[in-house]
Amino acid sequence: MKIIVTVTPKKNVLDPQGAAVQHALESQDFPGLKAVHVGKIIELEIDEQGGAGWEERIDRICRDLLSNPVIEDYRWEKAS
Amino acid sequence: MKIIVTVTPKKNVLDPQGAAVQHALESQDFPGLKAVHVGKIIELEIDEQGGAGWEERIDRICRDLLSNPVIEDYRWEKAS
Amino acid sequence: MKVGVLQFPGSNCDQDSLHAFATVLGVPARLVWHKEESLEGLDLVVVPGGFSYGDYLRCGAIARFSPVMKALKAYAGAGGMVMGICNGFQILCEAGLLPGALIRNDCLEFRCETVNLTLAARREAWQAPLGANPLRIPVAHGEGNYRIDHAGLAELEANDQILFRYADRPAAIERRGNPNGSLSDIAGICNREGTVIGMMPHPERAVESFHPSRDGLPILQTLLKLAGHR
Amino acid sequence: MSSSSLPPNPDPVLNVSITPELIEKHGLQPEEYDHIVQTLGREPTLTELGIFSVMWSEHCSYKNSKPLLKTFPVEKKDTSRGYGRVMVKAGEENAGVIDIGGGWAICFKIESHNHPSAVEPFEGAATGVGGIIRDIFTMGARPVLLTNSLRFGDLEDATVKRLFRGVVAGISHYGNCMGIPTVGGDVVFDESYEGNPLVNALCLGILRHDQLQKGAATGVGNPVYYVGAATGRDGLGGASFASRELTEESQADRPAVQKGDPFMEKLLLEACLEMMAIPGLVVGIQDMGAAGLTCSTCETAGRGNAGIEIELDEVPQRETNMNSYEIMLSESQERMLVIVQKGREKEIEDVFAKWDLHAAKVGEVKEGDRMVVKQHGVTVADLPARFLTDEGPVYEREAKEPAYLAKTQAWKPDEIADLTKESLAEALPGLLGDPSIASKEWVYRQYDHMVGASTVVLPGSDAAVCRIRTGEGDKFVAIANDGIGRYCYLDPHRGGLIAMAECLRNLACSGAEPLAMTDNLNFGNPYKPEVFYTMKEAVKGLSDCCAAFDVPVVGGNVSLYNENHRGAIDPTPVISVVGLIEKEADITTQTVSAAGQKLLLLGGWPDEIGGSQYLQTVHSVKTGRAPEIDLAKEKTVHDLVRQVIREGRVKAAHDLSDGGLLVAVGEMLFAEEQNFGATLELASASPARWDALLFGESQGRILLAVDSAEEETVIATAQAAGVAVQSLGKVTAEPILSLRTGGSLDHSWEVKNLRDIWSQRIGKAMALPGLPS
Ligand SMILES: Nc1ncnc2c1ncn2[C@@H]1O[C@H](COP(=O)(O)OP(=O)(O)O)[C@@H](O)[C@H]1O
Ligand SMILES: [Mg+2]
Repeated sequence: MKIIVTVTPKKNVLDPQGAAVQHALESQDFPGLKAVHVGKIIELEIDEQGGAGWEERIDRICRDLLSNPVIEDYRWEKAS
Repeated sequence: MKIIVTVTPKKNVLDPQGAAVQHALESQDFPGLKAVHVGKIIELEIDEQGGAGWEERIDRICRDLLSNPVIEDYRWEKAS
Repeated sequence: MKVGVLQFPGSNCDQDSLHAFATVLGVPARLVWHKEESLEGLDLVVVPGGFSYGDYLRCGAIARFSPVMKALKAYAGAGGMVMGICNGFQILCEAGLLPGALIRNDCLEFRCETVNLTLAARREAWQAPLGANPLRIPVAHGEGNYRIDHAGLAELEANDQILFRYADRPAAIERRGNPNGSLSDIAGICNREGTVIGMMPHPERAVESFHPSRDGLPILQTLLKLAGHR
Repeated sequence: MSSSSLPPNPDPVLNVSITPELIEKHGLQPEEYDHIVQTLGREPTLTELGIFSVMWSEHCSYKNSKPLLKTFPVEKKDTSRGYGRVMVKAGEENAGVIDIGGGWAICFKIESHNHPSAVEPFEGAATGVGGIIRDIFTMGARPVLLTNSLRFGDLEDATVKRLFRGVVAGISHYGNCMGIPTVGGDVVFDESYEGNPLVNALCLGILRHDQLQKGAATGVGNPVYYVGAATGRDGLGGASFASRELTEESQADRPAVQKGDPFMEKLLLEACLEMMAIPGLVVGIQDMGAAGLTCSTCETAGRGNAGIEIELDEVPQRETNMNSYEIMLSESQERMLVIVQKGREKEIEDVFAKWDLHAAKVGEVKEGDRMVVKQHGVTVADLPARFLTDEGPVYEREAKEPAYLAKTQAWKPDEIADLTKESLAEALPGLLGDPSIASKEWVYRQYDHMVGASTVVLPGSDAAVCRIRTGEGDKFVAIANDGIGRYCYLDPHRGGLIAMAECLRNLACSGAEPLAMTDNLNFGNPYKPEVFYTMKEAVKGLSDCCAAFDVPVVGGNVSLYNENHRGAIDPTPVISVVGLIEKEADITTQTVSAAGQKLLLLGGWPDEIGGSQYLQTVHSVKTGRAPEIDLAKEKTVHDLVRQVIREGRVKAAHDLSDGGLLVAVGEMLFAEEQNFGATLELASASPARWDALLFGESQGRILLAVDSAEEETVIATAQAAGVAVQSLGKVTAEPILSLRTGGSLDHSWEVKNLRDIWSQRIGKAMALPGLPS
């Protein structure tokens, strides 16, 4: 099973990378851009039999390790 | 409209970030992990009216700016 | 008095910190391997700079789970003195021993230069030895941009927890004082009690005759003094 | 010799017969192949052909440069100061080692990663740094500093900016993460490097004499270990790739770049040093650089005069189903081969377990002289090791003087007008703002140049100086990098002489006594006689200068086929000399420190304009003859400068190089936190041409700043040594640089303006839209 965790900067936290990409796109004549955010994606390949409570375990590692709740939000999904 | 671009290391390219996360998860007793890959995600918010050829334009910036085709793959989708 | 300098895989300022305490200041000091589980007998624990675990996920994120970190939490919880420098500051934030987080420098580049710092806290232990002068201390980091929410910042200010701020450079040089875009020019903070400290600049690189300054000495000496008063 | 053919390879793909196309694809000449068949007594297998292709590539065999390299002096004659003896000579091991006295030694080497950086600047430059670091710690040394020499095309070009940004970020990433300070280097921008940047990285390490390690496999039965990162299909054929011209088609080779992992290398470094500190455990150690497993196995066997046998199934692998060809040629980074004492396997395994690294026993040292490689128990390669390492082809290529030289050397200064008040006013800021002269702070502020807390002179002065802690007092090493392609293009022999002389001059200015040199020869395709001519002449220049100064060459690297659509790059030997400063008090930098200090010019008034940066920047011509150089005079000036420094009379010293006198004076006024001014009295010079005086690059000139009380003594000392000395004027607190020429050229510049141009030129060009700089 493949889990895709997405970690993005929180709305009110400065996102220098997003700003840089936005400027770069604008200077390359990419019109209509309203905002850019840069985050991380972590793909986990795990053995099929996740066992009971595996969803909470994913949540826990997202909170504890994969994201920093002070500055980041996360979401995850099972890949198709 | 929101476009989500995902950039991941090419299949055969070393992924030290993925390896580090995998190692950390394993040492935290997260069993059944087969592989971990870490990539980047870039969320673009653009004005609804993309205009003709906007899909090619997205492809172009993915190739030229957002990813490094030598070592990375990219994919993009319209967010729901 | 005994100083311990933590050593994670990828730490690279561990030897410099050890040298500053053991050789320059002549205080007994030793390295503490990240797999050690006790910090007993230490009066001051330094979490040094470097790239723990390559900083591959987020700076300090993985180091936080090292066995020694459990011991560090207990140690800090009991009022022990802890100093995190650069990557060490990042680790302390990740571990929740200090509030806030450090993100990419706003210029998106690594910055190594000597900055001017002012002592921002009114804390007496620091005021007396450091005074008002700007201190010249080297920085070297890619992610030193301190971030915290409004309430958190207000709390830091209310409790006099902002220890150091980046100050302006001399007019002759066209260079901004704040090297990373840090919120409110914050360069270093402490917990309420003043026992856990984190700073991005490297005081251990400003202790010898040929260093850019010797302004790191009073900082390290103040730490030792605070550790002694425990 | 066994002439029976090998069993079929476990991977059927590899069981093809060797065709002329395959031979050509592997970069081998038909005669070379015939020689292989004759020696083996049979056709090689495809795996073996791959092994030959990398071992006999330019990169590993130096087949087109060996005869030239043989001309370098490799030993220091005068070691009467108690240091400087060459303990490991160039070519003997992975890097040369020099005694610095007190039982300590240094070990350093430079290496290029030009072609990988052209393809993928970040990873190319990063792995270049990683590779040279391994070369140093494989000798038992702890790496303590890095430098780099970079050459790019025109900074206004978007591709050049992308390459420049990527290369600097890659170097910064790797060095910073390793915790080794990058303390110096040089950067030159010139159209000739367009599309073919030069990225040369240097590492220096320190060791006690008893810590020296050798890369030899000895002791039959001793186990052979593979340590570090797992092997993947990285950079397959990279070593042979580096030896071919960078053509359009190599764009398609793109996935062939390797990616580095500095965190892994940091662990590998610490684990290796810990292992090597265990007495008697390590018999031999060799890093896996270009051609990884291939090169390390046959070189250790070759040096040890022994055989070696490995089983590829034991090699840690990152990818599945790798065949013997892929494993043997992989360029995965952060790996080493270690031969340890039989029976002490547990000791090495424990060290690597502590650092969470692989330590896999992959084979052992054998009787005889064969390098035998097995996979799944089947022999896939069986070759005489020394045949691979020592008996590769060597060619003396044809040399022919390039036709353009007759024209450029015939150039006369009267083709351009001398300075007017207006052109002078513009010329100085123009030169200070030329990216090749402008401050490189944008580069070095991205490098952690202070980690280690031992950098005494930071980047930005003539030479970097680092403290070495020996436990019994400190020692100070100074290092500088130089190499002006422009001079070598205009006069390759003088260009070689000047590269070396300028580097030595930089060391003299810092107060250092030179110890030894390492060089990286960056040239075009050696099969072009004109290219080979420039290489031959430049090497002769380097070699002559080394001999004159008794500075041996202890190692280096050759990078050929540096070409772009217009042809070869400017011939660019990049050299670096390391020196020693005995006392901290003698360490000298290039910036003045107080108003009232006097400026003295040693070596006489500059009077040549040919080949100068001035001609290139202001008149847009790269022509004329490179300046003359007199080695004896040069040496007298260096010795004098060191003498007055040791006598404590010098506040600052700076050599005249790119941009000449006014640029050098300007740079001396840009102090760390303050701008000084100066008043220069030049009326007495009454030169034939003012441009030659103010911007010419005559060699052997050094500027000193001294307290006014010392001025007379220093002048007298210079005169006694037979060195021409001119009193130029004095340093002022008011930041204005004024020129008094006794005529119409009098002019003043605001130093703050000059400094802003100089310090911001590169940063402005490289600024990212919308981001603070
Ligand atoms: N690539 C680089 N990396 C680090 N430092 C550099 C680099 N390029 C230049 N520098 C530093 O900038 C200063 C000026 O360089 P350069 O103009 O080449 O000096 P010089 O003319 O004296 O040889 C030196 O201190 C040098 O070490
Ligand atoms: Mg110089």
